[in-house]
Amino acid sequence: MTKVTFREERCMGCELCVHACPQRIVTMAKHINAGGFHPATVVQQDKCTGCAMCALMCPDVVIEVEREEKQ
Amino acid sequence: MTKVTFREERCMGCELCVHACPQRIVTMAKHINAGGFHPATVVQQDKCTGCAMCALMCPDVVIEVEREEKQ
Amino acid sequence: MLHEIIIAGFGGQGILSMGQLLTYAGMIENKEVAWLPSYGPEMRGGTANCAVTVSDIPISSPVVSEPTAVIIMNKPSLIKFEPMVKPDGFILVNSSLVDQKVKRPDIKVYEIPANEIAEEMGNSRVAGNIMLGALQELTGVVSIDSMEETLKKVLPPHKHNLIPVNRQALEKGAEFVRSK
Amino acid sequence: MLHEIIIAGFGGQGILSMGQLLTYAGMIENKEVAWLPSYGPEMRGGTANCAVTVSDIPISSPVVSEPTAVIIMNKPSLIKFEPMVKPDGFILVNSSLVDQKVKRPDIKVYEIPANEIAEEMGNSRVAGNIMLGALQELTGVVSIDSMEETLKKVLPPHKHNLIPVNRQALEKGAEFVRSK
Amino acid sequence: MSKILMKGNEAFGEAAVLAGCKYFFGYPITPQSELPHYMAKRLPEVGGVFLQAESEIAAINMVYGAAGAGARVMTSSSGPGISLKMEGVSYLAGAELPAVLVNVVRGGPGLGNIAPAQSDYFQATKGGGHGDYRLIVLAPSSVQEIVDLTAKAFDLADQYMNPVMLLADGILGQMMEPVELKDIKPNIPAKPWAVNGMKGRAYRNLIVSVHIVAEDNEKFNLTLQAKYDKIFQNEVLYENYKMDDAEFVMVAYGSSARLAKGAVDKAREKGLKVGLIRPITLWPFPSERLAEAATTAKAFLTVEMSLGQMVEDVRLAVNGVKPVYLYTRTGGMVPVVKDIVVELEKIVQGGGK
Amino acid sequence: MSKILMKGNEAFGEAAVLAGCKYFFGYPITPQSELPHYMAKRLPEVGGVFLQAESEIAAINMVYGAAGAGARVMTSSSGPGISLKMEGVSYLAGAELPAVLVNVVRGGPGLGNIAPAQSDYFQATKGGGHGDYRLIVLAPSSVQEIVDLTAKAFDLADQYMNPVMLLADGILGQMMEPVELKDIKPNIPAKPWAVNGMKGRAYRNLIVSVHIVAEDNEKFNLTLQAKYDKIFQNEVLYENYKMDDAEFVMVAYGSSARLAKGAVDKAREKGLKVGLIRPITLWPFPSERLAEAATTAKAFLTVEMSLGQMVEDVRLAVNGVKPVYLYTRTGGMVPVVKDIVVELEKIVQGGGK
Amino acid sequence: MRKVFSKPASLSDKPFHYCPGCTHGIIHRLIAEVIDELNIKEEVIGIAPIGCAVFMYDYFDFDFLGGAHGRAPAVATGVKRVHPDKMVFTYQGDGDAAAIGTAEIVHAAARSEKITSLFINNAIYGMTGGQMAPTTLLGQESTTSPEGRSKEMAGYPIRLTEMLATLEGTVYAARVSVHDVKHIIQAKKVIKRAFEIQQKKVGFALVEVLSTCPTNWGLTPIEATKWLEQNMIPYYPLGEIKVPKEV
Amino acid sequence: MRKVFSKPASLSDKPFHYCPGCTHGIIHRLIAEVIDELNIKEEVIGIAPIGCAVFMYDYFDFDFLGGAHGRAPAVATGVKRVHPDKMVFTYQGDGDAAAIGTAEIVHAAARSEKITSLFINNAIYGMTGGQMAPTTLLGQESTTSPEGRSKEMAGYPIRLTEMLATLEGTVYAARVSVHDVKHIIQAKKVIKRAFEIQQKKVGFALVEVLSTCPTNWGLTPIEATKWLEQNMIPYYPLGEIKVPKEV
Ligand SMILES: Cc1ncc(C[n+]2csc(CCOP(=O)(O)OP(=O)(O)O)c2C)c(N)n1
Ligand SMILES: Cc1ncc(C[n+]2csc(CCOP(=O)(O)OP(=O)(O)O)c2C)c(N)n1
Ligand code: SF4
Ligand code: SF4
Ligand code: SF4
Ligand code: SF4
Ligand code: SF4
Ligand code: SF4
Ligand SMILES: [Mg+2]
Ligand SMILES: [Mg+2]
Repeated sequence: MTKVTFREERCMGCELCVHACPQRIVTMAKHINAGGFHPATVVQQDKCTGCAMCALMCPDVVIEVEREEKQ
Repeated sequence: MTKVTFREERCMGCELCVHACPQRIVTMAKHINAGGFHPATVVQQDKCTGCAMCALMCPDVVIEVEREEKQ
Repeated sequence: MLHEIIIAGFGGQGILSMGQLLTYAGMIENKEVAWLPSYGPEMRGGTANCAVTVSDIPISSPVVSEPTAVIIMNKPSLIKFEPMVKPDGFILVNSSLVDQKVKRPDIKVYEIPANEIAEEMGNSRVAGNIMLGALQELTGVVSIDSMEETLKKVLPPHKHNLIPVNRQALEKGAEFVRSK
Repeated sequence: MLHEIIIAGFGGQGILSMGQLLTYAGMIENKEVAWLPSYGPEMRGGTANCAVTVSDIPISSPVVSEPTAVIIMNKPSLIKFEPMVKPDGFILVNSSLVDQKVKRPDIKVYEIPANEIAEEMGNSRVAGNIMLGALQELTGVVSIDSMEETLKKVLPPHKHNLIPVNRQALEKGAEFVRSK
Repeated sequence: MSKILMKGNEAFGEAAVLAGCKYFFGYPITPQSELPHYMAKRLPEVGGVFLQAESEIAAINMVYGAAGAGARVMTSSSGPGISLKMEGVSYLAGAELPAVLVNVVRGGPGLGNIAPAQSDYFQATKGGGHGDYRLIVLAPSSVQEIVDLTAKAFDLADQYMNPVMLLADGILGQMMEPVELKDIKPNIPAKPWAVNGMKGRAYRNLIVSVHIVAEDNEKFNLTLQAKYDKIFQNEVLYENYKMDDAEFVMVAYGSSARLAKGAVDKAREKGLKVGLIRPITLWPFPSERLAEAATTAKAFLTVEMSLGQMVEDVRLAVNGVKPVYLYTRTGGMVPVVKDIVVELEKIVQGGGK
Repeated sequence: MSKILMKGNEAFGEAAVLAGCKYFFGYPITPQSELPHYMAKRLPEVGGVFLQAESEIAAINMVYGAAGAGARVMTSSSGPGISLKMEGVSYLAGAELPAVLVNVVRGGPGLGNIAPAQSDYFQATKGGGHGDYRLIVLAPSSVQEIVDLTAKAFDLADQYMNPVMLLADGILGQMMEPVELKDIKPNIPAKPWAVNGMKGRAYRNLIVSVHIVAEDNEKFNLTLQAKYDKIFQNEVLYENYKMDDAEFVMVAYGSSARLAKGAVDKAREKGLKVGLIRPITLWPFPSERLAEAATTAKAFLTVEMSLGQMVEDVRLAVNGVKPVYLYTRTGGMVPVVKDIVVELEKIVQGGGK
Repeated sequence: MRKVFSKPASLSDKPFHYCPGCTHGIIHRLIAEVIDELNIKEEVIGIAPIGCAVFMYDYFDFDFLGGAHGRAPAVATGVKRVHPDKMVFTYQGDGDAAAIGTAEIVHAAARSEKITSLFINNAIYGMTGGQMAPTTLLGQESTTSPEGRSKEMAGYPIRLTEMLATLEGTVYAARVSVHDVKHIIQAKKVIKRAFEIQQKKVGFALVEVLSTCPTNWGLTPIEATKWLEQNMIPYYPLGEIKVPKEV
Repeated sequence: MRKVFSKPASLSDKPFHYCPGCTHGIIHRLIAEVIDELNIKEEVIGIAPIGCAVFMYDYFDFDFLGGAHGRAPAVATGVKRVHPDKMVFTYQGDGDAAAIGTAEIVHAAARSEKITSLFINNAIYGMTGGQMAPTTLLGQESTTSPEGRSKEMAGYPIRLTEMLATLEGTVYAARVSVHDVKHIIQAKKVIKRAFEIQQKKVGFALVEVLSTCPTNWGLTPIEATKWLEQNMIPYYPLGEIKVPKEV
């Protein structure tokens, strides 16, 4: 299981994560955040592989990625 | 015939011409010029080949070299 | 009359051009005018605002500390400028973008859903002109004709086709506040 | 007493050290002293001079414009400093190096063939000390003992062997002018 | 000629071009960058050269070269960038080269900020560089005056063979106002002293600022002094605003003079007999005008966007004859008309500081 | 402790070392180069670092770094080199960092020459850099005072978190006099604000000079002003020389003060009641002392090695109460005692300029 | 759940003020990660530039010093000479390092100051409004080269890293990019190496990072990463240019 | 009698003020000879440095401009941009060009200013009293490296010409020496070439000339020429480092 979390209020809507995600599951939300941007978000969490490509690309450290600890 | 002339009053006695002359005919005079230096001079003009090595080396443009015009 | 107007919003909303349009139109009407942008660190990705002064007599200060009217294009600007408006002055809020209400009872408040009106018109870019149209209707600072004249002068020829829709937007804005 | 002394000559003649020797000796005698070199463009390959002030009371100006005594070690210095000497002051000329005569009638002139005396002593380097010895004899600015004392303090130990010849030179200089 | 709407920074540029300035060397810094931007576009149109230097130091030395080569040339900067030019400015003054420098002052010291300020007054008028030299310092207070004084700056520079500084601030640089580009015409004298190769000249030209012999340098400095005296006699500029019956005299220049004018009007509405003397040349400073005013005025109030710099020149001019008060905002803050009026009221009632 | 004979430039260095200065960053320039030479030899002996920078600009910024890192640090220069440091000086003042700068003034402007001068007074005291800031400026007039004031400079710098300038000139830098290196002891306060890595600290340290919001920058400038006021109240230094019954007061500092003293003595021999006030701190300037003297004196004569700079501060202090005359030599020339006396006689007889 | 990726500890929690998609932020994060991994947060002293990153000290939680435009290498020298055992790094834009600060970075390199120098090349002056930088490419438009940079007028873009690599004092010189994830990973390795070299006191270590400026390039963030790849990398080739033998 | 050697016409008759045996004088003469041979005396504008050659304008009989220490390339840029058809050259010492003026010469090169730049490397600051220059050799004593230059404290001597040759704008870069007649003859050829390149408007042409400073090296003039040969040339190899294709 993996979890990718976006600190939405920090997102500047640059879309770099959208292009970085190999699963193509990051999209831009319709709504606008406090900064006036459409924030990035992942809807299909289940398709996420936890590769963290999105997070590595994000210039604003918006994204956190977690993965189930393997024994 | 060649002629090598030293503008004695400009000579700073550095001796670079002495070492540059392949004929070893440049020497330092005993007397002191207005600047307080022993000026360079050539005594055996006849041995001078007019090669101008002394003049090329002189930092103070003291030396003029002339040679008989060949036809 | 001395009009001291502040236009404020996000960078990228064309705030500075709105101010320039007003200023130029004032000049065409042979009024004394001055335009002063904020150029501080808030520029980058943040807020932008400019002060426009239109007057019948020489302008002493281009710095507007007590505006006679403000146009508000985002929420941070409302927070910043509401307290500064001169008692009895105008505050025009683009309610498409600002959900907060004006609190001061001593100023004249107009909420104008400029983006919605613009989209109705089929051109989301003219929200600013709708606000300007409303302002001119309320304050008479400059005429719509002068603003159209300005566009003719400052737009390059290949953009002159945009003038009619811009004029229409000015009129829509005027209409909207007239109908209130 | 206020001694304002200028020592002047070519760079490389040890002019500045001569002045320092005098100054240091004055300090040893608990007098007020100051030493000021010329440091202008004339330094390079050209002339050098320094001003030494030795006084019983605090020194107002280290700049000497009217010397009570000058030591002249080359011709350009004679030309430059002869006019400045205080009436009744001393001018000590190293006549081994300067052929020109002093013209002023109102100052005390001493021609000292310092290089020749030095070479007689077998050490051409002490010409400066011969001049200093003469100066002290004439003006009493500092004692020869203090100058010797100074050399002991400022010379590094491995050069202390030079002190006797230096002292001798001071005495020779003194002798020379005494014998005049 | 009809009016056009121009930003102050651009007005500097356009006026310079009209005055025959074909060379601009600069380095970007807020709040003056629109000036180099403008020149980058404009100069190639008139066959001139805009060159972005690697630093303000390089820029001022390029100016030195171009001025020495006989051209009308300009540079501009602000705050830290102006400080970096100080060595070069001293060299320009020392070599007696004509050049025009624009300082769009921002808040200091150090990095400070980019807001409008007047805290470089001392640096401009007393000499931020080394040695006894003076810049001619002109302080416009509107975009129109930016145009007029820029043209004048080039003429003064050539006439007196002296660098001229145009001292503005963030407000003046950034604001737009209508301007008339009257008939500014390049009025460039012959420059037989310029280094441009000896061809056609019987003598060679040499431009340096060194006088290694102290006597020579003193002589040179005294000729500079004589030139400065002449400038002081001939070139003082100021504006009187409602001074005819003024009992209280404000002194302010540039942007703060506009606010001071507003305050004069407001104060007059309240019945206070207030006027304004606005120095247009900061150096030469209108000391005589102030001394004269001191004979009739009751008190002076200097308004500045600094901790108080010009006030020293005001005090020197008034010379103890009447009290001189000071009202300032600094660090990028701008005085507010009504606060000035409050200060005026205090002074009228015998307070002030 | 017994006296030793020292050159002024070296005395700066030795006193700095004794005061605990372990870092020196500089760039050669006449007439101060003996100071870096001395430091190049001396600092390694005490485990310090002498580094010749690639320029005066690099040097002042190295000073900025070392001061920020918590060290006692010095730099020195003259003329053009000091001008190049002006941006950095404004940054030091803006970041409130303690550092000591030596300016051994030479003749200007431009390249000028290397002879002694006092024509950087304005630059030092009014601010050659941008923004509202002040240096503490100390003006020794003997080699002994170079020693004493250098030690004091480091203490003042640390106490007030402000750069301090020692303003000398070619004479003072080049001359030798006996000095006592009294018991100067490093008296270095703790510097919990220094950047030296967070280890052992719960907070991180930050040193900058930026206050991008104008309100903040104004607040900062006002705290600077408050600090400057405090310095003005507490740190003014001057010497009275034969002032008890003086009717004519000379004002002079540094080398020219020595000549002025000579002139006082000569004038007294002629029966003129002349005294000297010698400012030791040029900023803060001893304005109060002068104002006080103005109540009893008949006239003032400022003696300077410049076209006349300090005279403005004298006039500001005297505030029109008594005439202030000026006698100057400039461009590297040094006033002559008897000429000063002639000037004094003129003033006594009602002349002077 | 194990954090695969989260904010490094050396970063403060303050949001960056950079424009959307500006890669200054990525570089900041990489620095923080390296400092965390080397466990040197308590030893490190950062020198902030003047440029868009002027406020970078707000984003890090360790000691910082901000000096004048271009002078960071001199400031760092002052700090490092006082604290030779601490870790000092500079972070400079291309205007800061390759224009106004040319002399300072050249001489810090020549002296082989034992600091880590990060050089952020975005081929433009970001902060002041998109003027030409010494690294602006030929033909590239900017507010001071409105018709595109011409070599006749403004000369050639400077390859600062190659130039500095010719100096003996430069012991490590490399160029990386952060326009995509692969290069970001590579960039971090190189930055880490540059810090490790400082730990070993070998000498001056320089890393040039190619970075985007969507705002002044007039491109979207995505377009900007492509523009960097297609235009900058060919002129500014990536890789380690100089590696010390000892490391 | 035909003159085999006499004072070139572009030299004035004023005696040099240099120390005995200082090779600044030789370089001056070579410049004058080249200017005479190219017949450009009426076109040429010299930019004097600050350094021992500060008064060089006294020795030449054509237009001269003297600016601030290190800034000659910027001053030359100002002149050349105003008079693109005139011949502009700079003459800078190693302190002037390689220390305080680093940024200016780097950027004049990067911009490929069409000037001729002479760089006189005597491994010392002559004028101000023998301080360490950026080009002072390791171990070499100077008034600011009294124990000899140590690489730990002061880093490595800069090979400015090699560094500048990495820039595309530098079209010609060469190093010559004037310590003996053979090299003097060679030096003149190279200097001439650097002027010819300017005539052809190719770009920035740089000639480094190794020169002696007997005074501050503490050697006799003869010893100084030997010291140069034995110590400087190994570290600063002679030759043409970069030659434009077109020439
Ligand atoms: C002395 C000085 N000159 C100019 C400036 C204005 N200035 C601030 S940042 C900058 C250039 C920034 O460009 P760069 O270094 O490339 O950084 P970027 O913003 O692109 O990251 C300039 C010119 C200044 N602050 N100080
Ligand atoms: C801004 C400035 N800093 C310092 C100086 C002092 N200065 C004059 S020449 C010089 C160095 C000269 O060395 P170099 O360039 O190598 O020339 P050289 O005398 O060896 O021929 C220095 C530091 C100055 N004139 N201006
Ligand atoms: S962690 Fe990988 S798969 Fe998951 S959203 Fe991010 S980029 Fe896509
Ligand atoms: S990369 Fe970061 S800032 Fe950009 S859209 Fe994605 S989450 Fe937002
Ligand atoms: S010309 Fe040749 S042979 Fe004659 S003196 Fe000179 S070097 Fe000797
Ligand atoms: S080289 Fe010239 S200056 Fe030197 S000794 Fe010979 S003639 Fe004299
Ligand atoms: S201007 Fe450019 S470099 Fe600066 S923050 Fe914006 S995108 Fe980044
Ligand atoms: S100091 Fe050195 S470089 Fe200068 S003139 Fe003398 S020998 Fe030549
Ligand atoms: Mg950049
Ligand atoms: Mg040299």
